[in-house]
Amino acid sequence: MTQTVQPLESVTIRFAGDSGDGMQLTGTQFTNASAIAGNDVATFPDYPAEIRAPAGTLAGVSGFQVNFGSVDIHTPGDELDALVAMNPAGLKANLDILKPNGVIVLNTAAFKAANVAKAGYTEDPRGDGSLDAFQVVEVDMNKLAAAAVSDMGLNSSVVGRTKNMLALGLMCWLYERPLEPTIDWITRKFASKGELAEANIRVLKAGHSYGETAEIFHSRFRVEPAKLSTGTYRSITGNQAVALGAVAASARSGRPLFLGSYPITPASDILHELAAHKRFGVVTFQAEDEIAGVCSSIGAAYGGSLAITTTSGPGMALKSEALGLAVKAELPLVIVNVQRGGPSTGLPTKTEQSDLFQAVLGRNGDTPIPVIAARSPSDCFDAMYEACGIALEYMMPVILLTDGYLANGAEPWLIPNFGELPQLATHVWKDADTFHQCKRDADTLARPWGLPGTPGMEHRIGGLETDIETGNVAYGGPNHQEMTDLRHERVARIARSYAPTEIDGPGRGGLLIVSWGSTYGSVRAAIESSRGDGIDVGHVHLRHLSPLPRDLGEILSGFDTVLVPEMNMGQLAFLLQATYPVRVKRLNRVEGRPFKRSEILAAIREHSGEER
Amino acid sequence: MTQTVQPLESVTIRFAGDSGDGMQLTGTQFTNASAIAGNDVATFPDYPAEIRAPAGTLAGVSGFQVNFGSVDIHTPGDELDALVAMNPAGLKANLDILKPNGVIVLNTAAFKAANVAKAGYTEDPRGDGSLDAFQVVEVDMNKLAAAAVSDMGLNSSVVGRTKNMLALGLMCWLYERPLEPTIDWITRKFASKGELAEANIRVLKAGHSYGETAEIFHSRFRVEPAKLSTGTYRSITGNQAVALGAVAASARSGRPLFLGSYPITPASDILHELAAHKRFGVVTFQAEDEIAGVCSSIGAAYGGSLAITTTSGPGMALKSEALGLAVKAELPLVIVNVQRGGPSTGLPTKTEQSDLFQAVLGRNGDTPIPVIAARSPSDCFDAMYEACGIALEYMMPVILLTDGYLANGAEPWLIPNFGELPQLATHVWKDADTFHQCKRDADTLARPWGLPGTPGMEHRIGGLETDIETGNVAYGGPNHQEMTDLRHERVARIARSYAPTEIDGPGRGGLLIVSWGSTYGSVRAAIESSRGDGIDVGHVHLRHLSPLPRDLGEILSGFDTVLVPEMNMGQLAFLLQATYPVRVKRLNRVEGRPFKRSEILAAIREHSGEER
Amino acid sequence: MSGQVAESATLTKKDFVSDQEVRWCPGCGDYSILSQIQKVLPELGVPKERYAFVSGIGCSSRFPYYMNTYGFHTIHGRAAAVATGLKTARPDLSVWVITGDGDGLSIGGNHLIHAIRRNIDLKIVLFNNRIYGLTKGQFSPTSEVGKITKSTPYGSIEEPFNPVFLALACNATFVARTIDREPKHMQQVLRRAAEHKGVAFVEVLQNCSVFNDGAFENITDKKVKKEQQLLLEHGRPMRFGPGGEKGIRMRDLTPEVVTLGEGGIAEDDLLVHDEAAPEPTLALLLARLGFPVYPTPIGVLRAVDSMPYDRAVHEKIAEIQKSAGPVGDAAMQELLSGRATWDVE
Amino acid sequence: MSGQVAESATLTKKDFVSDQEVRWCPGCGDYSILSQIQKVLPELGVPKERYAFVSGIGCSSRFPYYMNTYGFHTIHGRAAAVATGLKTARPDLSVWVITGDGDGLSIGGNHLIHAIRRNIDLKIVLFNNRIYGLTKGQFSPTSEVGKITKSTPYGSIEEPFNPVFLALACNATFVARTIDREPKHMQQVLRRAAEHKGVAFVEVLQNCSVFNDGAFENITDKKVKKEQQLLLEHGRPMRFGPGGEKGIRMRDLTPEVVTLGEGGIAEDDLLVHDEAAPEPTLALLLARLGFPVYPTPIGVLRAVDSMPYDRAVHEKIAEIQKSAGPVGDAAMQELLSGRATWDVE
Ligand SMILES: Cc1ncc(C[n+]2csc(CCOP(=O)(O)OP(=O)(O)O)c2C)c(N)n1
Ligand SMILES: Cc1ncc(C[n+]2csc(CCOP(=O)(O)OP(=O)(O)O)c2C)c(N)n1
Ligand code: SF4
Ligand code: SF4
Ligand SMILES: [Mg+2]
Ligand SMILES: [Mg+2]
Repeated sequence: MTQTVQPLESVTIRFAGDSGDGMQLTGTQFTNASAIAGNDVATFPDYPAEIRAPAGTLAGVSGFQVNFGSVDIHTPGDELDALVAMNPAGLKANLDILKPNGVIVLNTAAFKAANVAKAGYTEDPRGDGSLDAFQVVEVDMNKLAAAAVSDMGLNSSVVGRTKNMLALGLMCWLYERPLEPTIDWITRKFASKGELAEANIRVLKAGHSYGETAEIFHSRFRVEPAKLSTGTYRSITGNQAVALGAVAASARSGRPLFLGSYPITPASDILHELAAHKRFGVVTFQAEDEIAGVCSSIGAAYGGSLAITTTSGPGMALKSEALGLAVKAELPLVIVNVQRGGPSTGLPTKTEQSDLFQAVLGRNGDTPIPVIAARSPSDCFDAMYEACGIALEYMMPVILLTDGYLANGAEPWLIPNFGELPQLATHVWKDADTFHQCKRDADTLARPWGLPGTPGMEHRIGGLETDIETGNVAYGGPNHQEMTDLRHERVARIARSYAPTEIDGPGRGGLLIVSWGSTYGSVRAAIESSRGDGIDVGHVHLRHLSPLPRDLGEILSGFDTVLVPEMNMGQLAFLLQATYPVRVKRLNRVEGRPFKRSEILAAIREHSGEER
Repeated sequence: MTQTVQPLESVTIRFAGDSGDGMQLTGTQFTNASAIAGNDVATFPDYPAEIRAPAGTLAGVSGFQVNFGSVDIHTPGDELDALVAMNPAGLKANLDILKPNGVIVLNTAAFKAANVAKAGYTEDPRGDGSLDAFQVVEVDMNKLAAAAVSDMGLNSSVVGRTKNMLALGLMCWLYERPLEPTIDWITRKFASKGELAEANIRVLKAGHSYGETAEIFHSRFRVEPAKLSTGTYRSITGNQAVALGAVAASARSGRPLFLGSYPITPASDILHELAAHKRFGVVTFQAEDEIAGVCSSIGAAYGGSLAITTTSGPGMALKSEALGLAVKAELPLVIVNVQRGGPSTGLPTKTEQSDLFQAVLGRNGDTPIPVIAARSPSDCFDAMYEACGIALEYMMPVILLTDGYLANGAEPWLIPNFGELPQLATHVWKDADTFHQCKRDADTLARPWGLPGTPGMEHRIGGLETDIETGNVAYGGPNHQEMTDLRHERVARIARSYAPTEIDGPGRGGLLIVSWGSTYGSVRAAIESSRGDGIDVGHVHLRHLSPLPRDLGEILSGFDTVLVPEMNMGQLAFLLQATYPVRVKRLNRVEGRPFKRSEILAAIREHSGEER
Repeated sequence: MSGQVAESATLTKKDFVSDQEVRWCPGCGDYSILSQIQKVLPELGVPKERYAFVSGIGCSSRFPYYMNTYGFHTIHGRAAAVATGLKTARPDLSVWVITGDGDGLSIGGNHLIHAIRRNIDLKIVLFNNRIYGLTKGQFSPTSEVGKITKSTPYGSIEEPFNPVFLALACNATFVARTIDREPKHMQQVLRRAAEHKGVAFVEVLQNCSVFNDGAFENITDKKVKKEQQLLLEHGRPMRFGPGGEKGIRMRDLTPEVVTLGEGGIAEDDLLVHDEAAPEPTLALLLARLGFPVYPTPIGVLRAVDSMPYDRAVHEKIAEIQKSAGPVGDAAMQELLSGRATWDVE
Repeated sequence: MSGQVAESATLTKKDFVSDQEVRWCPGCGDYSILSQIQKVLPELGVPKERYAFVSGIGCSSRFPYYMNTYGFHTIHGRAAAVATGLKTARPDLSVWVITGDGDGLSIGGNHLIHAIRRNIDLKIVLFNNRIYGLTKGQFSPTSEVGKITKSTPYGSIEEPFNPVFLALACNATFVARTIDREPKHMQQVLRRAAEHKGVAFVEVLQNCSVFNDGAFENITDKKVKKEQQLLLEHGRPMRFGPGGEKGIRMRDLTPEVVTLGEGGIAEDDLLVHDEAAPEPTLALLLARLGFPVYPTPIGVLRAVDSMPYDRAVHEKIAEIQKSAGPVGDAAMQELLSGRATWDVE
């Protein structure tokens, strides 16, 4: 039979099921297939804080959303074109974001009365009219999977665990995605378990064939490749990109990489990734806690490593005392905070941007630390590389902020040419005759990095205030003033090296949106929409949160209204007002997910009428 | 013989000697005698971070400065009228702040060549002309002390340790201070060592007699009692006042006091003081670290105590994660941060105000906590009492900021009538039938305090986000937004209860000084001086740093220039600019000591010409 | 636990089950521990409202939500510190600490050893699954050398802690070990822990079915358990094996596995368990026995009397209050006034 | 310490004295420790620049300033953690941790036990004066019950830690104790610690002349020391007393003080020290001996071989690098590219 093929610019789909249903993996494979098919993609993994919350309940729903298109994709999408619901809870949890007339693919095998009840339905939603506005496609995935492997003699729980491949195969058919990347991946993953590999591949193909043969869809959809810059791409998550950025910076600076870290969601994957890179001389140390994580890194930095530590909000709080030591002792160090919902343990698996205050101001004493933020999963590579560079060039700790959305989200990455990455200079001092710990670089005011083991350069450093000339412990008032001023000046000078701030859109005028971190995508998407509607607004996206760019004040003053959308209660807005004579409008949303394009669009509409 | 008596309005003297010379104790006794003589006083203990830095060196100098007067005394004084130098280092370290023609009383026994050299003098300063501008009084204190106890058969090191009493006796004579308070104190302190008591008293009296009989001074000085409000006074330090404020709040709220703390300079004395008050049911727990300090307090608060924790900057940093828990769990708790010089270990015995950022903004997540600050040693009582009241009334952690200067400094305190202290209400819930953990007080939005042990009110609290209606763990986005908004609103409401902000001086006009914390005294002193010079400026001193007073914005907008003097790099200035459409002038000094009146005066002169 | 015994005779397991859905993975050992604690508590004669469960963060630390008692799910590693404050302020409560091998021995190690050292009357139950469960499978301080986990793709190189051994070095007054799969034994041990006056440290070998399945199989599996578990009973010789035919004997300072009857070895030759020995020597020896050379001791390793910290605190206060007289407004006024005052008229 | 032996034959104590004035109180035991370390280091055959001293905060922790070596005075309690990073990154250095009973056992307890557990090749010298010196006299985790201090005006009620006992429970591969007043003994112990491959934990009984004067008088005073100190020597029977007339014998699991000659007791009956015993049983027993019933053991309690953590880390890396081939731009490019790439043309 032949079906029609409908061309689309972009599509958003979500896989949803139990925590044990393998939705993250299914979503990731679909993403990779889409990327390899040449689409631009953005993803939003969304899973509960429990490992396996009770099967069938709303609390246990794990979702993975992916937006792919032939156009630039900036967000994982506001609303779904299609929802794959592996069980009633997966359906119920996501129905509100499904577009009218959207596709629902549901696994009928999971719609037993007990499951329906567990999801909090009083009646089977398939019969109560609540799905009338959608195109519902019912598939007994368990049965189809079982049939595909019936001759293999597998036990039924193993077979049950392949049903996500059925869903994946079916969706790949519907959107014309290639199966090969997934087949390759299955083959690698189950290399030592040939039977499992075969079962999964068979079920995947069965899903695809089912789409092809059963007349369940009126048409297939085609999303043409996006017009990305030419080159070689891979799909990358923010956490992977941070890890690679660090290894690259180590290689380009000649300093061995040391990571001292304590596991915490959503940052742990950076540790996992780096632990695998021993080949590159990477030392990973899983510390007893976050304090030991940062302190071991401080020790390694003292010993000459490119030292980093990775964590999330609560862990960052624990590191604050030690960061003061790194500032005082003037040691290079990168602290990565993959932000999540707070306060306290908060929403450990949900995204938020609420650690900006902590990063910029959260320490005892006058203790400035530069803070930079990544804006997309692949940008985490550049941001990490830059953070390492600043740390080494200025001999100080640098904080890199990412967040749960960037960390787990994936997008296509134009793989950089390693040989073209800028060389990173260090202040390692070799010549004992000319060494003095207080002899500063005239430009950066960095002290020399005199590494233990170098003959003739023995010296002491520490957390007590020291004399600006001799480096000896000194309690004098005027010296403390000078040292405090120096610490501020050292950080302030970093801003001299920034490229001029880019303004997307008009350079002055009515409305300017200032964003930072992962809201980048949502803001870009909204601005593109609003331009389509004829409303042109300016957009500045800040990589550097501290020190702020020197030209930012002037830019801000060129607009009537400045709007700052943040996934927090207004932290950048507060910093901007404190720094510049500007009052800003805030758009704050803390719902554990990225902004929707529509939310920002609405704010643009509201505020672009505000010219005075 | 008779000497003239010269009346003076106020006098500043400093005792200076080795860390082992008992200067802190001598200064304290002189202060008490002055207070009892009816003067207003302000003190500035100033000692090194080492217990006993090498004898005779500048690093080892311990100083105690006291300003006493018949007029209101706001600061320990910019310059010295008299300096007691127990050794050459004590002389050298303080000569630059002695007024021209000021009095130097020095212990000749300590001016051996070796001591002179240790102090870094190349020549004995008594012979090199460097003291010509002063009135130098040379006294062999060791010899006089030995003579006074010659018949007691004491060993010479014991005798040597009484020489500070000689200096004290002499100064008491010079300024007509009573000896009785000191004699009482000696008697109490050496109650079980009668011989030591007698020796010290004899030497004290010998010092006094020496003044009387030897013709070493041209005149004595008289400082009449200050015109303080009538009532009963005592001398009190900031740390003592914090401790008493907590005990009083406990008694007035009916909640037992619990202190979980880890020793740290300059906060440890609060722990010491409270450990002695078991009679009042106070439980003090010296924890293994600051984290356990705050966490044990959180546990005690959960159990129904008025729980507090005390620390200084680095310890505060360590507590930041746990403070998030207290915010999320909505438990009453007071955190006292006795600020000291930073960053890192910094200047542990020196004062600073650089933990304001940390207090207001230094946590992961959107985690607002009210912050209040004390302005003088005795005001620490009121501030602590108020902090406890807010914690109990609003069911939340409250941060109280004091600093090293307030903590160790002393002043006369009009002892409050305990019975007149306001009663402190709590949200302890007794009735199980009407209990629900999410049932909030309509006014404060405080949740009920359901104490373990109460039948029928069993419930669970924690650090994960919870449902606004049920209190159960909840990861939903809209609920998180509501809870985040609620946490902000709860803190914001506190400002409704503030008394209208007081403006000293004109309510609008040219220059307004906004100060906070211990700079109060210096600013008051400077403003009084400037008024004497005919320059009238407004002054607002902030007790509440977060939330800021609701009427502050309007006040700020009424002045052409706002000047914020701080012992940090401009932290309040930053918060004000972030909050109000105002640009402020900064006066920042981080020299480990309170502002001098003259420094603020100079800034007033500079900025009061700035009207536009 | 302290506190008077109230009329709680009618309490049953059901009274201790909260209305919250339990959110552990299918097959997780935590279910059994929850169930045993819910069974034991009603038998202790303590009114339900006197129980407070304090936990840190981890799968195990979700425990308090499932108990219909007072409960506090705190932050990672700090349960012992929070509980210390609670129990010190409120000695009338029965305070239980629920923690994991990561929560209690990694980030929370310091609070744990100090709480034990101080002999605070806490009932500390450490769920040892030798893995970080909640963060999805990194090695923990009890993971064995060579362990391959997400953070040790090439195998861990760290010597693990032995929790009961460490607790003994902190002068723990009560130390025991039990197993998720042995409900009866666990109940006995928990009951003993609850009745002990002072800190009680209980290690529960717990299976994480998702990230470390079978970690204790070699001692808990039905087929081997008789060979591999040494059930400690106070005053009884140490025998084990399917028919009790094996035993532990000392050779100088080294314990030795022997077979009764072989080479003339009789029960009298065996080491006799003495949980109440004033010195922890025997308990320390036992703590170090384990797979593969020795059977793993299960039960109470040590139980000795000593004044609990929280009681000492309040006895001291009571004593001082008794001698100083009642605290009223006058005493408060005296406190505010201090020693030296003066009047301004 | 590891690292090659360079031409350091000419080093003397003077080379290790920094230009900084020593700022401890007169009579402080820290002076002696400084002096002994300065004496021992030149003898070890390690080039001066390879030494790094890492400390926390406390009087004791000022130590690095007085050493003319690389030094890092860090923050309170974190020396072991900082040193762990340093040594793991730089196994070629000889890294010494200087800490106090407050710094190392109170706030820093967790890092200490984890560093010991991991067998990181650090030389940890804990200055135990049983008090917080720098903060002017609060009780510490090693202060005795009943101790009156600024924070315990009514006497402490906390059972103290026994540092060597605790270290042994972390499977320390080298544990020793020495005394500030016994320079020769201290030198021997420090030399042994330095030569040990793996973590070396040394407790030094140190007098704080200002806040806890005489804390160890009952075992260190000249008049009693022969009675009160049990000098441990590997392979030698445990004898003590002015003429060596007393000894330690085991009675089942309990050590007993005996007098040689009395009741027919001969040297053969005495316990023989074996610092290298694979199991720490004897060391644990010794760790618990002390005043007033027993003499206090001084010397090396335990010294066994085990792979240091830092070496294992780098051997693993070297092995992987060897099999994976050289790391150049191509390998880096491969890393960046990952497994699945596609081209856009
Ligand atoms: C300060 C902080 N650091 C890290 C984490 C992340 N975290 C949560 S639970 C956990 C370890 C859990 O292991 P364990 O205590 O053994 O509990 P289990 O899940 O195995 O029961 C970690 C590292 C956190 N929540 N907070
Ligand atoms: C985070 C932090 N908490 C507390 C302190 C205060 N502090 C400094 S040293 C010290 C204890 C010192 O005791 P110990 O380690 O025994 O050293 P000693 O002075 O006795 O040699 C304390 C509590 C600090 N500097 N930093
Ligand atoms: S991850 Fe492991 S420990 Fe956690 S709930 Fe699942 S089975 Fe239990
Ligand atoms: S206070 Fe004690 S430990 Fe510190 S330097 Fe003085 S004597 Fe030594
Ligand atoms: Mg675990
Ligand atoms: Mg000490």
